[in-house]
Amino acid sequence: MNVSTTGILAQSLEIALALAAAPLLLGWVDQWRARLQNRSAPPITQPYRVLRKLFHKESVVAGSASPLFRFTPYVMFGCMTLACAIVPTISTDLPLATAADAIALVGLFALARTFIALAAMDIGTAFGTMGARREMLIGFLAEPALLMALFCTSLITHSTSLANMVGTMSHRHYVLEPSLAFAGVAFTMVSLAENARVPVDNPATHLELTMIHEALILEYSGRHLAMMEWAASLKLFAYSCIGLALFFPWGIAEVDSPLAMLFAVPVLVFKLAIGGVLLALIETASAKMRIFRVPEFLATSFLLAVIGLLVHQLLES
Amino acid sequence: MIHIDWILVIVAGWLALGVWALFALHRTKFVARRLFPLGGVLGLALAGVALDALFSTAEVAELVIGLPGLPMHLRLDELSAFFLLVIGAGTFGTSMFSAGYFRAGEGTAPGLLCLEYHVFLAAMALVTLADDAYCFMVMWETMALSSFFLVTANHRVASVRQAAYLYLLLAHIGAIAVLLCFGVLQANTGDYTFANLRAQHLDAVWASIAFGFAVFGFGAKAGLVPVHVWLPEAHPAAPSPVSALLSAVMLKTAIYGLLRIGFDLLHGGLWWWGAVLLALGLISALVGVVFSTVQTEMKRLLAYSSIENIGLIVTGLGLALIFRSYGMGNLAALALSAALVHVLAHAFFKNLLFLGTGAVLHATGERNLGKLGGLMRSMPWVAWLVFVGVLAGAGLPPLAGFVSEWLLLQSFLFTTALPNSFLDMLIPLVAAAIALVVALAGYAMVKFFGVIFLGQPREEKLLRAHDAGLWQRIGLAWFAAGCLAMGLLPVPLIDIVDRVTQRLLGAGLAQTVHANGWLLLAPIGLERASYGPAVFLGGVSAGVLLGVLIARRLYRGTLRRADPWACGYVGINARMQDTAEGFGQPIRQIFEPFFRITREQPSPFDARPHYRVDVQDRLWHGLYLPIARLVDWLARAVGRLQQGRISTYLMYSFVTLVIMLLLVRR
Amino acid sequence: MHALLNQSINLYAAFLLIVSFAMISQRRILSLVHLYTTQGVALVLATVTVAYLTSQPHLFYSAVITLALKVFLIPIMLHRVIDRLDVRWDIEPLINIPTTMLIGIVLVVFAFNLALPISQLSSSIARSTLGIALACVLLSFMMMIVRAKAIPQVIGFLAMENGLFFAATAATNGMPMIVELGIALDVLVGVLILGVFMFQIREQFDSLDIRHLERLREE
Amino acid sequence: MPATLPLFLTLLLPIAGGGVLALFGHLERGPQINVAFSFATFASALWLTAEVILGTPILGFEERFFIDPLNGFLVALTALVGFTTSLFSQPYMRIEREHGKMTAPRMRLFHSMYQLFIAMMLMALTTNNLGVLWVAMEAATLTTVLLVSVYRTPASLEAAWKYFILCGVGIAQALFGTMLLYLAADRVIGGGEGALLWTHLAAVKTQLEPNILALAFVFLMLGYGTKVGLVPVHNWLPDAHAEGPTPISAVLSGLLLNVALYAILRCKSLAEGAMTNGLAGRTMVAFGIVSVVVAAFFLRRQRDVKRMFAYSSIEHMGLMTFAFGLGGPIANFAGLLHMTVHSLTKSAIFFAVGHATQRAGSQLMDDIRGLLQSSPTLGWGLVLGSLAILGLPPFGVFASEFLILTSAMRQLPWATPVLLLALGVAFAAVFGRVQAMVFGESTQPPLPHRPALVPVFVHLGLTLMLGIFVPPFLNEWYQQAAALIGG
Repeated sequence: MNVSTTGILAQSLEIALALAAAPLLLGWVDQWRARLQNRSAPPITQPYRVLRKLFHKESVVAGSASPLFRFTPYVMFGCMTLACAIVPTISTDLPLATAADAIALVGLFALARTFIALAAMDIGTAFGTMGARREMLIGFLAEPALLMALFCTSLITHSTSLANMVGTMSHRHYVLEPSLAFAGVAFTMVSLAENARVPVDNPATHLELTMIHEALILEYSGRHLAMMEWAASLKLFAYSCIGLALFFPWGIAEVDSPLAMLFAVPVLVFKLAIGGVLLALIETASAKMRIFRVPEFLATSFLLAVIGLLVHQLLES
Repeated sequence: MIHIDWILVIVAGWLALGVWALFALHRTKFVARRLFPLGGVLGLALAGVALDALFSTAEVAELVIGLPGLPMHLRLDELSAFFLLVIGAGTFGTSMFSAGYFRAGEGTAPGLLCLEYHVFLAAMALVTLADDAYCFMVMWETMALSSFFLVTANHRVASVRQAAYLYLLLAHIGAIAVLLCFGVLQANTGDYTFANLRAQHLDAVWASIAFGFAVFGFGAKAGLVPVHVWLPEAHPAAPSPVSALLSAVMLKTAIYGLLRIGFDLLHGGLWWWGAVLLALGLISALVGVVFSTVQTEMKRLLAYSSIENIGLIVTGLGLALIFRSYGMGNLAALALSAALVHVLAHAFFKNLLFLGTGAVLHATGERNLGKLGGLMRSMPWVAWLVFVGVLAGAGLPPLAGFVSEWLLLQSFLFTTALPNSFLDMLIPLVAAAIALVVALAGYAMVKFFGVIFLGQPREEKLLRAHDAGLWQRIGLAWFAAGCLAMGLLPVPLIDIVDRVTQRLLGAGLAQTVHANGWLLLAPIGLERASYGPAVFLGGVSAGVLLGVLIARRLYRGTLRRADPWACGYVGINARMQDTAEGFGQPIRQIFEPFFRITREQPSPFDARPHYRVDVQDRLWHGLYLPIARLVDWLARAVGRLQQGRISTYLMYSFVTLVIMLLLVRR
Repeated sequence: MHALLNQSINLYAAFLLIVSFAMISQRRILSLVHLYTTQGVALVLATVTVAYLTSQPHLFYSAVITLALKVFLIPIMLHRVIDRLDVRWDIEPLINIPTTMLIGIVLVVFAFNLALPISQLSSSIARSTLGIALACVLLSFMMMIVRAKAIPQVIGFLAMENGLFFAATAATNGMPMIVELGIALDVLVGVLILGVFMFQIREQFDSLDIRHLERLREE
Repeated sequence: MPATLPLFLTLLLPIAGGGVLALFGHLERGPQINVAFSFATFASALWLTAEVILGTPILGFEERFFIDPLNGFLVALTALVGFTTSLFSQPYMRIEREHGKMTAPRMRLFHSMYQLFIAMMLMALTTNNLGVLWVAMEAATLTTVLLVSVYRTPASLEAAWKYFILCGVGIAQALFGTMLLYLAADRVIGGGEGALLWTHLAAVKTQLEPNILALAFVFLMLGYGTKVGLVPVHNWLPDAHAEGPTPISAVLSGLLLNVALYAILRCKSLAEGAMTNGLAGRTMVAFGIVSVVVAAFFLRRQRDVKRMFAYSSIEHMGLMTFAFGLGGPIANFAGLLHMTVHSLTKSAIFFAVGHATQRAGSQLMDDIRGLLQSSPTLGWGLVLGSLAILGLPPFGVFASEFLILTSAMRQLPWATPVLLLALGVAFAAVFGRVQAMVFGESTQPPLPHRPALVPVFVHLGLTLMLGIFVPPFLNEWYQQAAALIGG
């Protein structure tokens, strides 16, 4: 793998950006949700405050917790960081991107999911196992859906390496791709589920009948919880970036053009802002669905993605 | 001719160990601690020789034994070398584990068990070496027979007997089918050497018949749906090291058979053969994984997961056949590589998992998931080593399972070039199904690990569970290391597989892969797809490190141990955790049509309410029992011939005579 | 003279056939034995005639053996068995007699046109009787099938053997001597054993009705 | 002629043995005498076969007797199985006597008839005269009838009676066939004994009148087929096997059926020679398949262990008939090999079964349990024997089935699925039963005397050897014999 200085630069810039901006994005979304629901909105920096608070609190760990339990938050954090690192947000010239293509990215998310589910089972409370089960339930439907959504684009771009996919998408002169429409919708639905947003999950409640993600991290506190929260925000960031990069791939810098990167950052911020508002809009507009409905929801997205593939085979190849 | 001789020496060594054990029939300690490790070392040697043979030219040998005019021919080519590698590597760890596993007074005498075990190994090795139909069949059946005796080791238990019976029955019927396949291949030449069979270029019809017999025969051994029913019965019945070998190594000999006959002797063939394999593999994968998620017995869960993995492998073979039939060498090589890599990966992680269950079984005497839990505390060694296997089995990066899965999905992604539009339509669906299967496998694995090792111990005795001994740790560690190594260094793996694909398809991935150094796996080209597990792992660990640093840097509070929070609920106990049934419930609900579910619901006024759910295979009631009933019916019908009346018998004779005379007369 | 004797063979043959039919229709065991004896006599006469015409000494010997065996020894033994076990009447046969007769006639026709081509190939002087011999064999076979008691069955068996013997004489001027001797020996021993058996069966089942011999079956 | 002496001995010794044992068979030493004579016969048979291997086909006593590869190896086999069976019957009969099933006179009868039976088998094999062949077969029937009924129980009497009547009728048909053969030969060679000598007939078989031969073959096939136990004329076989003493079941399955099949083979090669339309072969194939299938389904419903293995004998005789019907060097070779291994394996199984039934005091399989636990060697003998007979390698039965099925696959494709089905059903039936008998727990008392298991393992060892290595001379022998059968 050929590593250029600009590449390293872009890579580190991206990681830094992700780490910094992820909580911000979360805050932005929450702010807008509040606005749309006519609540007085928290400041956009609210997630930062939460992190700071957690970092100053004492971490209480269940007596029966195994090393796996304490180790998991960092794994989550690491996985999500890598995810953000390999998704081309401001540049396609990323040394790390060659290490993991779209399939590996899905694998990465699956790895994180496995860890968090196991950690939740580790304590052996009713909530933990319930959360783990629900998480895996969502996972085994969301993963293939995500994969298929990505495949739609890789069939168009004849590549699964994210950098190339994004590069090709941004280059090709604009044509209407019905398959992409399907893929986009499917991807959005998956992202909602994966990031524990309404209508699949509601990060705001601790109602055991409905909660999924919260049940997983119920036993965490202090620094571990901080890591978890941060990882969650990174996940949201990564997903939004993938979506934007694949379906709205404009303004992302190409190889060896450091200047373009400077231009790319504001573009990204702009796109994320729009995306955040849209997300908030969706969350406000829709109601939380019963847990039994979730599989249907995800199955729909899975089918949409597959239909996207078929449509591509029929019309576009 | 050095390699094959060495291999024969090793095989002879195994047999010698077996015979030696006969003289130490009941000296458990000697047999376990001395003979099994020796066998394991021989296995390691076999792996080494095979690896070396893989990169050298084919060798042949002849034994004195065999049919008159047909001495047993042996041939060591890349294909057999690869599978010998699988056998050897699989044997080493299992034998080491067995050294710490077998105890006195469990069913068959240890010495006898040792004999059967090593005969089994020898037979498997010779199956892959066989170069004529007779030798192949003899070794094939010997393998089945010895493994039958291993499965039925604890024959005091009725269920074990039934399982073993079902196993041998299906194995034998499959073997007869394979035999008929050879009968077609030899095309009346009366010459059974593979060289001759290879030379016979059959017309499409006969070739398809042969292929059909082969698929049925080897499918019955590999556990393809619908002839998989023996597998989830036999594997739990056997002692754990045996189940490990059965599932991780023996099933692969069936894959070897499919490759040898389908690709080598029949030279690929028609595209729809590939489609058939694809369909069978996919169905098996789906059925296997869905059933494994709802199992409540740990070894059954793993057995079904074996069906799933075999399904994935066969899917790869099918795809390779399709590509080959359209003359797309490189894509065929890609698909075949995926399958072969999975063969190797599955051999390692499935061994690991089964041996793990063995350790748990010995420590707790409990095989029911509903009664296990929290073993991570009491047996950390087993837990952490098995954890590696679980990640690999779930097909997660950066471990072994993911490489093959990745290659398989890649090969599906680039099928658009196929001239057959029907397949073009089909294959995205197949890819989707594969993705689904892999995700479900993750579900099953999480259930497996979580329910056994995590949470609160569901029984008192689990607290006293002892960790694995040194021998067992060696065995487990070997496989865990293998999973890691294969996961992190896919390029050497591709080198190994490349030899086989070159032999079978005349194409391989080695050059393209080597173009991008040993870190990156880019089978078609860097711009199309690339995967660098080492870097991947580096990235993740760097992220973890970053996280740790940040925590150290920012964290002000302290760490305190306390009771679990659980939303403030205090009276929490182990019974409140999800049981295995509970964990599988969503899958049961979603895939209802797959199962034949019988429930016992408690009534609201029950004094001691209990809930039982029993999930069975529909095939069993839809296919096998009807067949049995039909046979019985026919038997009854036939029985009327023998009614004991002498006049009737004379009448038979008389009528037969008259009929024959009439026939001659005309 | 020769011509007359030639035709006499056919006469004996016809007589054999009639006897066979008579056996089928006969219910009384004692008269079955008589019929068997007369059959034996006819057989001897036929053999002697052939022997005389073809002047083959060994046929004379076999005629003598036949006389001893089938006219004296076996009938006497059968008589003694019947007296000892005193079975006089056979119970109703499994198929009623008229039907049996009809089937018998069909069989005769069948046997004739089966034997026709072969007898033309035969060089024997009595070849035309081959069909009759075959008919006798088949008839006694059928008799064995329809009879429900042990003794009639045995008699049927012996009658069948007679038919074979006659066929041998008629078609090929008799088998080689050694074979004839062997056959005679076997028949003798066989009859002895059968005799013993009947006593044993009688004492085990206190009846000679072979419908008692239906215990061994696929239930 | 050098080989006449051993031939003479081979024939005379058992007859003499029959005579001697008729006088002293009831003594305490009776069994030993029996063994001694059997061994002497075996030794002289070995001598004879040695002579044959060295020399060419031999004729003796004015061509009345002759040895060629086909009957040569059968003579050796017969003498061997006769010997081992006598070894087995020694303790077996002793135990029977202690159980009160045998009395002194019955012992005498048993021993002398056993010797005479062996004598008749050897006579039938070695004679050159088809008429004498018939006589010997009939005599063998008579002796075995007495042996089957030796217990004098109602069941054994019934079995013997059926055996006698059915085989008597069958053999009568064979006589008619022989006569027709004689008639046919009469026209070519001219009358006299020469016209029944197989060597002469074989020399002129192409000139024999096809119509007569066709008719003759029908009668011979059905006649001797009754003794082979081919469906639908098999009905005597299971009864006789199940109700007689086990040594007799062993020799019935191991020897009598073989010899009957041998008779058919002799006739077949004549018929094939005369008729060009391959009718004989087709007939045998048809009988073979029907027997295999029907027997397989019979196996499914058996309760009595000896009965079950009797049906398995029917199945295997059917398989051999099928093979010989196919004809051709490979199939014939396979058939001969199958003959050998089947009689070895099946007699071994009957030895094991015999002791197992004595142990359980019942022939019902539901009463026989956990042999491996109560007497391991017996259990292993039974399970290995059964696996061998079911055609699992490395035993010899597999080798022959391998050749039969593979050569049938291309010559008679439609037949192979049927055979596959039948073999599968047979396997399921037999193995399910055997497994239940062998494995699991047992609470049965030990036997009063040490069982004779040496014969079992000797036979199994030979079968094993034939499965993985056929000695060159034996192979040579089989090849020649296969060539003799032709087709």
